[in-house]
Amino acid sequence: MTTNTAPGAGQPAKISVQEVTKTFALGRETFTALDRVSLDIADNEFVTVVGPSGCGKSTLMNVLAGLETPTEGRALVDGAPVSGPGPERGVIFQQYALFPWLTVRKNVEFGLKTARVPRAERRERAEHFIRMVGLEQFADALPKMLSGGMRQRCAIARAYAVNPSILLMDEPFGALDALTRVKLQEQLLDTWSKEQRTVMFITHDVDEAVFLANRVIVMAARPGRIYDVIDVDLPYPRSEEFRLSPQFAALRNRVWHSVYHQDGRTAPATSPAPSVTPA
Amino acid sequence: MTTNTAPGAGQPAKISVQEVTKTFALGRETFTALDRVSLDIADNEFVTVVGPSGCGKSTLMNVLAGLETPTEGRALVDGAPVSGPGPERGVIFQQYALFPWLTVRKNVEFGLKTARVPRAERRERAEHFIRMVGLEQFADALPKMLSGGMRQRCAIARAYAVNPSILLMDEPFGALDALTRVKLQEQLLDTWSKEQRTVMFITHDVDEAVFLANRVIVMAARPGRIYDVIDVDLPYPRSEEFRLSPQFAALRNRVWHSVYHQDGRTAPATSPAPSVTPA
Amino acid sequence: MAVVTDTAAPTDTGGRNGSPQSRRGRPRGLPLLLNAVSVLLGIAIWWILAASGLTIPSPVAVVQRAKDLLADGTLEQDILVSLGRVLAGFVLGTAVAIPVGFLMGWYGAVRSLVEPWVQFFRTIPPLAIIPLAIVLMGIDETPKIFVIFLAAFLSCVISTFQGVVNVDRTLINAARVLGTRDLGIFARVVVPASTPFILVGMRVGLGSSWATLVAAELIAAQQGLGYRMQNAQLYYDLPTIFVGLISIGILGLLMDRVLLLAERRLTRWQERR
Amino acid sequence: MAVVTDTAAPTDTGGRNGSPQSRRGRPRGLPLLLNAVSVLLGIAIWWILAASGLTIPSPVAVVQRAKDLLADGTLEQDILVSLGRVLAGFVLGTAVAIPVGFLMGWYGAVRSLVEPWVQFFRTIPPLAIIPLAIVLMGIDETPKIFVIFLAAFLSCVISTFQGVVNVDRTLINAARVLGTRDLGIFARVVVPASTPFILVGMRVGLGSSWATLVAAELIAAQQGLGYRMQNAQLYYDLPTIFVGLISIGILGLLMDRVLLLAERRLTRWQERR
Amino acid sequence: LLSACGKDDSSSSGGSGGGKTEDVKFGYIGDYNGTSLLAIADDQKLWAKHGLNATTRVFTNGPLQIQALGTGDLDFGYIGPGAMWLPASGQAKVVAINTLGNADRVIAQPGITSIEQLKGKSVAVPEGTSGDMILTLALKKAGLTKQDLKVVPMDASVIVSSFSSKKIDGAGFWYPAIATIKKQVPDLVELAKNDDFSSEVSFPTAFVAGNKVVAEQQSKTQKTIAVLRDAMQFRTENMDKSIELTAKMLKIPAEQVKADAANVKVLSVQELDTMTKDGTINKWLTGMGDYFVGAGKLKSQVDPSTYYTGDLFTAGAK
Ligand SMILES: Nc1ncnc2c1ncn2[C@@H]1O[C@H](COP(=O)(O)OP(=O)(O)OP(=O)(O)O)[C@@H](O)[C@H]1O
Ligand SMILES: Nc1ncnc2c1ncn2[C@@H]1O[C@H](COP(=O)(O)OP(=O)(O)OP(=O)(O)O)[C@@H](O)[C@H]1O
Ligand SMILES: [Mg+2]
Ligand SMILES: [Mg+2]
Repeated sequence: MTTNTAPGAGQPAKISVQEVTKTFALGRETFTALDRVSLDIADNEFVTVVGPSGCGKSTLMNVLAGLETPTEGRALVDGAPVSGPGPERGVIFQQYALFPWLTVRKNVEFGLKTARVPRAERRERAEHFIRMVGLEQFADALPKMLSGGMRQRCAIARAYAVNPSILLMDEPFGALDALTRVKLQEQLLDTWSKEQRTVMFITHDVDEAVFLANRVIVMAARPGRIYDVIDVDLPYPRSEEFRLSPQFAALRNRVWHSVYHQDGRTAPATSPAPSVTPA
Repeated sequence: MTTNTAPGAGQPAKISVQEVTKTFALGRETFTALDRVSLDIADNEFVTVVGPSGCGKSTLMNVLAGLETPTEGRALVDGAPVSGPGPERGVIFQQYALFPWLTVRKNVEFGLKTARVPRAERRERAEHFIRMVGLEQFADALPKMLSGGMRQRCAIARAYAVNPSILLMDEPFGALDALTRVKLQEQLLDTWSKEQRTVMFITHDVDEAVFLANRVIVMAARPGRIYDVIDVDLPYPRSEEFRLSPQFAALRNRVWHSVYHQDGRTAPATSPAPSVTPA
Repeated sequence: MAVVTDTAAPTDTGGRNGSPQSRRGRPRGLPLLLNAVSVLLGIAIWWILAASGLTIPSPVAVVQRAKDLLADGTLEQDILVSLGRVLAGFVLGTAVAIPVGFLMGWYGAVRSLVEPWVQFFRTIPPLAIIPLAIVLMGIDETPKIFVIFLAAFLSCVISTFQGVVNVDRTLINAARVLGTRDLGIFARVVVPASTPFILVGMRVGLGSSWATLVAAELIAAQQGLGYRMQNAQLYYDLPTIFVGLISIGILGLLMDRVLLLAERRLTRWQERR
Repeated sequence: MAVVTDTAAPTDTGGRNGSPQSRRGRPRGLPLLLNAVSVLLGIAIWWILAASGLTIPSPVAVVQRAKDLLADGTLEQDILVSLGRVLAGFVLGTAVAIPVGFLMGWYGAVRSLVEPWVQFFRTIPPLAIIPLAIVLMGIDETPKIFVIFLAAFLSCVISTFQGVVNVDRTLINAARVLGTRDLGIFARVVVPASTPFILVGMRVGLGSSWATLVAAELIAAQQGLGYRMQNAQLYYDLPTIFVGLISIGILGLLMDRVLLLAERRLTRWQERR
Repeated sequence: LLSACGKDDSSSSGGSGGGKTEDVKFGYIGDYNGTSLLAIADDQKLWAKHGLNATTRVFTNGPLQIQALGTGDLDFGYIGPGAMWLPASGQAKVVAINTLGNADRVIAQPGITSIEQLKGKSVAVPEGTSGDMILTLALKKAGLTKQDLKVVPMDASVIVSSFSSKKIDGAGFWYPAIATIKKQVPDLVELAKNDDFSSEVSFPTAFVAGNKVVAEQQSKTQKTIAVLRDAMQFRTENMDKSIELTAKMLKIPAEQVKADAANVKVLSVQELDTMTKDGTINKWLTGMGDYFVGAGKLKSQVDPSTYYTGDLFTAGAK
């Protein structure tokens, strides 16, 4: 299996997943959540991951976050093997994982407090991100008082606040309405293009995957593996018009096709082998 | 405020929400999650609800489910005021709410056991719905071993299994990939049209809302209220081609517009007053 | 999604199913009223038992004795002394139990080393500890407080440990990806998340502390409720024993209320019934 | 998302942060080894204390006495009798505590009625209950088992109650919308969801049961570990007292292990560290 | 252990033997004083001889037995001198005096040679026991009161550890516990012993019966007294055997019982009869009563004849 190299193949990869296999015990059997997955992500790249439910997207993210140890293979970040989580890799969990005993504000400030950011600055930064996700009215509410989408936005603000150089986002906009979603997509792209950020963004929305990405990784299930990699060689900033452009539609269809017609478990029509797609 | 009556206005409504207001204490202030919401849903109607995050969709559903008592107004089901939950109203929660100590199978069987369905039939019915949501390989797995989308599918199977005449679904397909989602949408429509069912389906996906609904209810936030009601007078069964039809596109745009341009807090262009939309 | 602090009027409870929902909406006085009813009922049963010829003193005799003991200042003095001992032992015990329970829950090695002894000492009656305590600590306040400390510690540590073990791993992961290290996770995630468990431990520990008081005051006490009761036992002075028991019961109850209040404040964030 | 039962090889633990993750991956023998080390250490300290002139018997003397007591069957007999009492009291206490705790957590009225008395009796030393128990129940097995029952019940009920109060409301709602009524919710949601709390209660209650044994066997016991210890106290026969203490400790430890095993089985579903 | 004595009888004379066999429930404490007579009665089959079927139950102290007498769970029991105020206050009847305790001492740490030197020192005492009594007497003799010392009330078990670890300067205490302390503090000083006060107070141990038993079950009472008298006779004649039997019944080493017995003054039946008749025993009990009144356990002096049924005891002499 060759590596799915990043576009700028010359420079060393920011994130490098090397032949990672992850199995879980499922009763008496073992279940292969990731099967020899290899993937390089370049610095400042924006990668989206799509794939059917249960194909190992979250597992892959957890390996990169340092929360799961691969059964085989290894993950490197900045050339060093991942041995645990770190604040340079911000994570937005699929299940939000807000601290239920803290208010929205305190949740957002959590990482800043760990980083010993002085009180006033902490407050200010938290305020900024709370406003960004539109929760200013609920800054002092506890998570149990928030709606599903509001919880998710709080989790987003919390991850953004520590200003990580790598963002690992697991369906971060999944619970949001179209309006909020578009707003947050634009903000994300904005920050990403202005500051040096590497983003891995899991989604099940093909439009979103194409709209945001430099590259779309399509995963397949049973065993979890990379099935296709689709480059989105289109310039940023991407506006609403971009969504309506024919290139967008074409790419969207290609990704859709790749996700949708995996059933036969053969490689996608346009690529020669299951998880090998030359960049 | 007039009532948003169901299409078949002659017959008595299956579900009737009458001037329901729900406020929460938020620190010292009170927060109005629902502001005099009125809505009738006819028997065998499929209603989808869209609206910005935090506009009170889940709260409205909880009122109908009998899990929240309205601060003012009342909710009727089959003409009788809702005084608590009942198995005739199946609920799929936004946060899944699986029993973590039960396997997928046992979760799905939970309601059947309450209904004293004999063991063999229970097993069989659970099996059927587990297969429907594609979890047959994970029937004996615990919720903690499931991916986000798999948990959601398990919750769906659990609600379907008790065969309720009313289905209250809170973003039930939110965590699913496109493929699974489309499959489940079709299954849902199929069951709904074959059996006598009334469905209230919350989603933030405008396409989904239009694709599934007899009527799309658009809600607005602060205070949570019904902003617009859009009839989808198109025949079932709705196929993939329907998604590509111009009527679909038109309705989709109209809903999108209604959700997207609420910002000014005025009524939608096509309707005279905030939450009054004659059917 | 649960809504706990809803402002729904307490009247619209609705049928049968309304009950669990409306608990919070119930007028505040009712539980207190029921408390009072319950206490009065208990006193009535006691009175009947006493009147029916059992060898227990009647409430009147006990109240009379309490008055006497209050009049000459004995009871106040005893209460003060015992309260001091219990508070000292309990506070120390809890303060040590929480970090130890955390270390046991967090580091497998600590757990393996400490657990056998915690379990062992939990099964040993405080009376049996006293000789050792005296040998090591003399006959002043130290061994008395130590015995109470031990009782509180042993009740609380097991609970804290369990609480730590039960903390949702997702939350720990969330803190870790925000850069938080072990110490921060302990203070900022594990402690708040296991507060319900720690509070169970504290409440049980509080009970044990009071229950151990009598044993503790076997050690050369000059005053205190436990001492007074032992002394009364020698003289078969049942009214005084009852005064002691009731004083201990009431003090324990009051301290428990304080803990409950603390709990309510500390776990308001919980989605619970 | 947490993954608890991962099959990752125990070797790839990784640096500092690996520790909490790899707990489950650790070879099974290590904790047992550490347990053993800990016990040996404890015995060593005891030996040193004994050798340094404290009034405690040396391990050798205690082992010798244990042998003697085993040889004539006394110890076996005592263990059997005491174990029977503790088991009866503990099982009864727990069996009553769980439904009572549930009722207290579920129905505010029950709580208001019962709680003052639970709190009150928790603070009362078992020694003080004995006279009443004798008056009401005579001097046979009943009062002995009752005293142990009370200890187990009071420890367990508070924990169960707390567990019930802490059950996630979302899960209760999920059961209710599936048509489940109160009784079903109790058995199928509240009990499993509060298992961790109930088990804390049972473990603490087990400790209390054993610790109360000595008090219980004050009531005209003819045999049993507690009786033997008291009898030995008359003669200041410290080795026998130690044999009793250690037997109680070991039995308590073993029963606790059984509970722990049960817990592991019952709470395998939990996402925890 | 348990009711070995009762068992063999119940099978032989449970009603088949024609003679009416009565059941008797007897409590005792597991030391030489409390156990020896029962061990003898058991061994010599004295219960059966007098048509009784006895169940014996061991207790750890006197007051519990008095309570059990009150509830009818026991017919007879055994108490030490410290609990004598309970029958005096009407809670039970003394049916027989057993022995005189001779084990109490006032002890002090090495270097202290007289009671006077205890002034201002911390002296432990198990309140309301014979240890308390001997200290009180010793102080009185030396012209001191408890106020002159720092008296620390302590449980007996606590005194052993406190004295051994030199946390206290003195104690009103007893053998065999003092023997345990001696192992740690071999040169401890004995400042006073029972014999010093034999003229004023004695420390009798006694068998007691429930008020109802004495009043309503005369034949049972008589038979029991007869058993006790026979056993006393045997004990006076076979001291060594009595120690052996006691050790067997209590399942403890004979040396321990022997050490225990060394501090007991065993009284023969004849002596008891004489002393009952000439009022010596009433004098002892009055002396005890004085002490209890002084200690606040009794409100006022009680005439011993109201609770010591000496006539019943001597009636057994036939
Ligand atoms: N602890 C576990 N035990 C057993 N199997 C597990 C465990 N955790 C995850 N898995 C399995 O690994 C597979 C991949 O899970 P993962 O969460 O990575 O999926 P995903 O791609 O994120 O899916 P989704 O889009 O539904 O969130 C799933 O089939 C899941 O059942
Ligand atoms: N317990 C509570 N206390 C205070 N406010 C609450 C509580 N529960 C809900 N709310 C508020 O009510 C409003 C509506 O919440 P609801 O969950 O109904 O929104 P929603 O439309 O479902 O949003 P989403 O699409 O994000 O799930 C939100 O603003 C929320 O903050
Ligand atoms: Mg996932
Ligand atoms: Mg919602």
